[in-house]
Amino acid sequence: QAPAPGKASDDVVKIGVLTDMSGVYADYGGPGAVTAAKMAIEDFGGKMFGKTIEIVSADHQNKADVAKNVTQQWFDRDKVDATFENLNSAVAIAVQGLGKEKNKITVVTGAASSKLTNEECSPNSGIHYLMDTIALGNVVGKAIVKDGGDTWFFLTADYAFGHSLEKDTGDVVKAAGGKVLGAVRHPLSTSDFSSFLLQAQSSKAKIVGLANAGLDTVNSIKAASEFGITKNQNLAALLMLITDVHSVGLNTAQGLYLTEGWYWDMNPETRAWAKRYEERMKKKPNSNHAAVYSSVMHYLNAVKAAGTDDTAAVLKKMKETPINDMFAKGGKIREDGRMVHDMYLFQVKTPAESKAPWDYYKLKGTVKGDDAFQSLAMSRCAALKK
Amino acid sequence: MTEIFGVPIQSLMGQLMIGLVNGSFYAMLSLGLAVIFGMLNVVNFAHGAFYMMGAFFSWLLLKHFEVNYWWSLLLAPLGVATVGVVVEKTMLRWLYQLDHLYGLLLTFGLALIIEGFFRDQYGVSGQPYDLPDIFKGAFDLGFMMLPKYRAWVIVACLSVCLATWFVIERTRLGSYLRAGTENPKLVQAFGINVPLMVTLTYAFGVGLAGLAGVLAAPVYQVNPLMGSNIIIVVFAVVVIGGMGSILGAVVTGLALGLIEGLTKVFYPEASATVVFIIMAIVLLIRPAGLFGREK
Amino acid sequence: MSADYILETQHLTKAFRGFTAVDGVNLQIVRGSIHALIGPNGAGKTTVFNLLTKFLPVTSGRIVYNGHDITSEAPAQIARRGVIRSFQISAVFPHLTVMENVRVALQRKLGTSFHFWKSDASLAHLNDRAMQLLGEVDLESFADTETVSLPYGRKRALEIATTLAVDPELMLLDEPTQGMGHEDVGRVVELIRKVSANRTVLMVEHNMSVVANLCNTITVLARGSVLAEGPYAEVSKNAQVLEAYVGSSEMEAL
Amino acid sequence: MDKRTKILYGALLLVALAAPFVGGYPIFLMKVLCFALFACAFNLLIGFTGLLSFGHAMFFGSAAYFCGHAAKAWGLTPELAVVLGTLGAAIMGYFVGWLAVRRQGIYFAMVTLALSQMVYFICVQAPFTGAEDGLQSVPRGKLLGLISLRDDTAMYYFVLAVFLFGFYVIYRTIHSPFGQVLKSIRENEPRALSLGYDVDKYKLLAFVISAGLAGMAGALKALSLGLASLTDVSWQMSGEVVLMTLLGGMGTILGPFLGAATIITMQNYLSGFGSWVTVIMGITFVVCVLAFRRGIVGEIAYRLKAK
Amino acid sequence: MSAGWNAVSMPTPATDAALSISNLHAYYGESHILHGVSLEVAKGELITLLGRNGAGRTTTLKAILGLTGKRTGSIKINGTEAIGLASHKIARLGIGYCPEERGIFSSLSCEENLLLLPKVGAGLAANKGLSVDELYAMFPNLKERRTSQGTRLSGGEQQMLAMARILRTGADILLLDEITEGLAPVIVQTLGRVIRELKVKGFTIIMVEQNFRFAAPLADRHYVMEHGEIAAVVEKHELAAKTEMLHEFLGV
Ligand SMILES: Nc1ncnc2c1ncn2[C@@H]1O[C@H](COP(=O)(O)OP(=O)(O)OP(=O)(O)O)[C@@H](O)[C@H]1O
Ligand SMILES: Nc1ncnc2c1ncn2[C@@H]1O[C@H](COP(=O)(O)OP(=O)(O)OP(=O)(O)O)[C@@H](O)[C@H]1O
Ligand SMILES: [Mg+2]
Ligand SMILES: [Mg+2]
Repeated sequence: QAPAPGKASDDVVKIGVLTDMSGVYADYGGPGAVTAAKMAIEDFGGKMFGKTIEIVSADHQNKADVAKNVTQQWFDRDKVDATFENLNSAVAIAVQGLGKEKNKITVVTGAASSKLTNEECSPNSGIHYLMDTIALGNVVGKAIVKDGGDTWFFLTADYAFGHSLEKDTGDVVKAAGGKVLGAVRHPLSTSDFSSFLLQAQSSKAKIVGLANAGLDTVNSIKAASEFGITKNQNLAALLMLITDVHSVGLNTAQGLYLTEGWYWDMNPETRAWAKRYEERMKKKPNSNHAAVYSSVMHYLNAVKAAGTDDTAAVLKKMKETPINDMFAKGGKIREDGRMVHDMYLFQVKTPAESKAPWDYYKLKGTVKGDDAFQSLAMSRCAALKK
Repeated sequence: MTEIFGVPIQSLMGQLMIGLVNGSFYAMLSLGLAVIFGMLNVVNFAHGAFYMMGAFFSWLLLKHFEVNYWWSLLLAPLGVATVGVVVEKTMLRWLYQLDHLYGLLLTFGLALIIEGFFRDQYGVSGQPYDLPDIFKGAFDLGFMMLPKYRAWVIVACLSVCLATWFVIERTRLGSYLRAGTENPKLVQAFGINVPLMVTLTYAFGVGLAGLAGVLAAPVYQVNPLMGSNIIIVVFAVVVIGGMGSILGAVVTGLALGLIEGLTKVFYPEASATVVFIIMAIVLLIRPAGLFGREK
Repeated sequence: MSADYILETQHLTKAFRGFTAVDGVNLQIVRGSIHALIGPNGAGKTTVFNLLTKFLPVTSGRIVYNGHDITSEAPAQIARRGVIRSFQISAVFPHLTVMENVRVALQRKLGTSFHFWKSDASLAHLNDRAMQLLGEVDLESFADTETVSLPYGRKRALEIATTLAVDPELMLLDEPTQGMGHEDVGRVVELIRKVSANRTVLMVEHNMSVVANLCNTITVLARGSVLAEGPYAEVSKNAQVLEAYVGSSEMEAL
Repeated sequence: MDKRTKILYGALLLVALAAPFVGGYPIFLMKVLCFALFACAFNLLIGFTGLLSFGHAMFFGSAAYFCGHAAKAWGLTPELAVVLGTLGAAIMGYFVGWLAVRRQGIYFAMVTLALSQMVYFICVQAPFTGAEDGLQSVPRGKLLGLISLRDDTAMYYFVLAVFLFGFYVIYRTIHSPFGQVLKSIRENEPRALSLGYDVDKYKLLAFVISAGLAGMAGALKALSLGLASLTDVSWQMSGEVVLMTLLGGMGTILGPFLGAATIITMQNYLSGFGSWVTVIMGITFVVCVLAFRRGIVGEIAYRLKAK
Repeated sequence: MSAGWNAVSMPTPATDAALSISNLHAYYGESHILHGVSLEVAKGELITLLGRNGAGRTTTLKAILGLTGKRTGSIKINGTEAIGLASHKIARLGIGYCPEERGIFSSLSCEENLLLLPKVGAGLAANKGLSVDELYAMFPNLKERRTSQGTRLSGGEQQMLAMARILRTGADILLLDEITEGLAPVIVQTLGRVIRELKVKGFTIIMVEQNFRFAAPLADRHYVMEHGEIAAVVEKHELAAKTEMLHEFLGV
């Protein structure tokens, strides 16, 4: 029984923002993500079909089972129509899986696992909005090799995520004519990277690729600077966030290459939005916050256009409509749920170059969305093959 | 170039040197644990949290009061020790009559509180603490660059450990401590102010952890999780060495740092587990630990 | 003639880091006898007990029990062979009731001690036997008391009852009367006499009147080696013993 | 069991049976049951054997992975997957216990903690655990190949049945000849040894039973939430089960159940508080240890007795 | 029974008392062990506490030092009220304690055990505590085993050590609990001699003894305890007359 046009299934449009409020990624998502979502609702006008748009948020503590529990209650009892953010890949996969089962829209921004549009894909309910590991490798790999960094050594976190990041990037490097000299695998959450870096150093590779994330990346960068590795070699962080750069400090991070989907200081539009955000949060937004804003706005527009909050109808609208806002230009949501948009290669400024707080990056290159993300033909998404 | 199993001997030396640095931290932390365990019969689960607190105090001192590294080296451990005094006087004190397990449980709770508090205040992504200027740069040892700061860490840790060992095994205060360890009530009945001694011992033990934290701040990230990451490894070190002896704690700590360093070269995949594997082997052949005394 | 001996040690030796506490001791315990091990403090008596029950590993020498070499067996194994010891310092299960203390010991013989799927009601039929044992040491009225709250002497009595419960072939008693009042001592002596009827007892004791009263054979240890051996009448006149142990010739006085 | 206890157990059973119909949210109820079983299994060690295992998450979590993998990759029916998880954990328990019973008291706690951390690292690297992403979308499958458990209420009754079985095993063990020996070992180990009990073997068996049941809880959890993740093997999880047991009352039969229910509820309501959840858990720990060592059930029992 | 106590102790002037206890109650947790014990010991006196097992003799000594649980009443040591003091402060009023279970420290060598105790109390003018050499002369066994770990000494050696170490501290009130327990006769004789010497030197001694034959010739006065109370007081000169009664109390 399709709901009458112009009316939400249960009278209200209600969205959920599930994020890490207190853990490792709290700066990346956290309260900032909730604020971004609220900004989107306000900018939209706050009402849909005459009723106030509602928003709920929760902390998943980076635990997939907490995330699943909360989302399940949202869907089952609290009549939430769509969830956003869903940072951290375990959480993202769990939530997307649940969305598939319950037929509710789930939009992932913060997590980078490419499984979301491959093995674990859910073309009829899930959207992966920001970057994924394949794009990260693609951008860094291609751009750096082009820039002359043609010999690589990887410092890889020893678990599935690290392995795939290493492999994907390695393939890109080789395809671009570069060489991979070797790799060393370090355990997850290592506090001391010096001995791995010594191995990287003796490889004499021009680029040391950091196929790890979070604290591991931060600690490797610190150790690299301490051991003087950055004098002769360049570091390329495959997944590094602006908050990580902030905590390492420019002194240590300067010269580092990294990929991002968005940066606050790219154009007047981004700066304007960042300013509004900063007024509320007293901090600069990062790419994830911008993506949450953009995705919520896109969702609301689609509901309005579809005249219903019915999942299939809304999703269809979301995929039909291109995304043109401060976050992305000409972005489009593909059949497999992948939101394709341009990606950027940045280099971290030296302390001298940085004029203001959070003035950290210089743009080194832009990679078109279709080149950055995995092509649909390569996708391992089983549901698409049918 | 000479090689051992395909690894140039020089880079091997470098790795050993680094292993020694990690070993120094293990040594200092397990020493503090051993001292506290000795006197209070408490396995101080919060040890990692105090280590983290030491690092944070030095960072806070720098940030808010522009206190430099050297003063931090003194003030931060004192601050941590003060917290230790409060903890001992208000909480641990009530547990001595009970099974040792309660001490472990209480300090586990404390560790959660401290970690949660710092997480809430300062986030999880970590804060940078710059090297003091005189330690910038490295010694060129020919086969490797040994960062000056790392060399200092080794020297500082070893001196502190030796001093502690001397005080406990060779001085009168030490024999009070050892006797108090066994039968505090009786020692008190002989006229020694045991409650004060216990408080100070705890303060000293966690102060050591705090000092390790300050030493670690420039090397690692100042991070609320840094304590819980290291403490379990230190527990394994303690099981391997046995808590029976001070010297044992130090030697085992250093040795395991070295072994871990070697593993990182030859089989890095296992470097997170090697300490635990060694622990299992030691349990098989010497259940009391390498330096432990069987009761 | 080892057949007469329930337990024999050959050159039993225990060295602690350079200090030899037990030095080549040859003991021969006649089946059915009450054998006393006496000697000055530090002679190594408790250590011998610890060696016999394998609470300490033997440095060298052999222990032969009922013709089997048990030198390398584990403590529980030796206990199951029927060698049960008491401790110099009382050893009870403080938070079990007095009755349960005895029953735990009785229970072993049932062979169901690993049966976690059985109800403990299956142990109820042991209660009578347990009461009987408690009766022998005058503890019936305490059967349901938690053991911690017993006075010391009672705890020692309970310990003997528990030891009896496993029906040992050879009982090793380490100073069973230590810390007891006089009337208790008399009772314990009678008890030991009674239970020794069909078993062998090896005991360490400082109370000479107890030894004189009970024991068939006495071995005197001094500095880890056997100084003298024989019946009370003989040993008590041995000049060496008098000098090492009693310090004067008035043994009767103490 | 006296009459009052019987009535109490009966009433509890009725509540459990009726819960989904009187507004209980089945997912939440299942979670409570899983953790209650976990805590009861843990309590068998600490409360009745005096062994504090600070690494019980390794059994809980590994079994969750075993069961999840069996159900997902091999398509095993739920009951078989749970059996497999339980057995897997029990076998692990055998090896871990074999090492750990060599040390006593506080060392035992540290050894188990360290070994569980090793298991954690292995789970991070092992191919079938999905590392950080976890083992996701575990299917609940059909009970005995017939009855679909997709429906939450159906699943709830399956969980309840398994829980009751596990609880019965624990109850039986405590009140068995074996349980008596365990208590005596807790009280005075050398004496038990001198009476001919091979104490290490008894401890080991207790450890294996406890590990197996913890595994059963983990397996159930993997099925009912459809997910096994690193959280389940982490040391924080080991700490949580200790807290549940401590709060409910160590060495009491119903305590761990109540403790688990309390903590899970608390976590549910406090999830908005961010890092303060950790702080509040920590404070609960401290308060329990300092002022409330008997735990909820222990305290009630004590008050009743005192009257 | 307190009438008996009054009768004998009133003549002793209170100021001269090294130790004066009145109406002492002591508890272990919830159990009430001492029910109003009163006794008085003049400087230089040696008294014994006799009684059956569990009569509360050890508890009396522990209560003096504050080693029991809760306690009430009054304990005056050399005129200072000690009931509210922490144990280490009580010890510093000049008390040496030789516990029933000896309390030798296993992590300390024999000699470290001997040297462990701090000097306490003002001490008698004549008594600065015995020197280590004097002590070794008194107990040659200890000298022989001086480097071995405390609890690796035999029971008897430990007893000697426990006795020896309090003589070093300068304490002038000694609380001795069953020091002959488990000792070979030859050592018991040595101890008897030592105690006699100490008495001559002016020490105040309170002895708990099971071994009445050992205690009888040494003591000035015997207190018989029963169920946590003083049941009778027997002066040295009354011994012969009251043997009957003692036997009844002690079950000899
Ligand atoms: N720590 C304790 N907790 C509870 N009760 C105790 C404790 N220590 C002793 N008691 C009890 O106090 C009473 C007096 O004991 P105490 O040790 O003073 O006796 P005693 O006269 O010295 O006898 P003994 O010959 O056994 O040494 C006994 O009933 C004993 O059971
Ligand atoms: N674990 C040990 N390590 C080193 N020496 C020990 C150990 N146990 C006992 N000894 C030493 O062995 C000797 C014999 O001790 P043991 O306890 O057997 O004496 P004992 O004959 O039982 O004396 P007592 O009658 O005083 O109890 C003593 O000198 C003691 O110091
Ligand atoms: Mg002995
Ligand atoms: Mg006594």
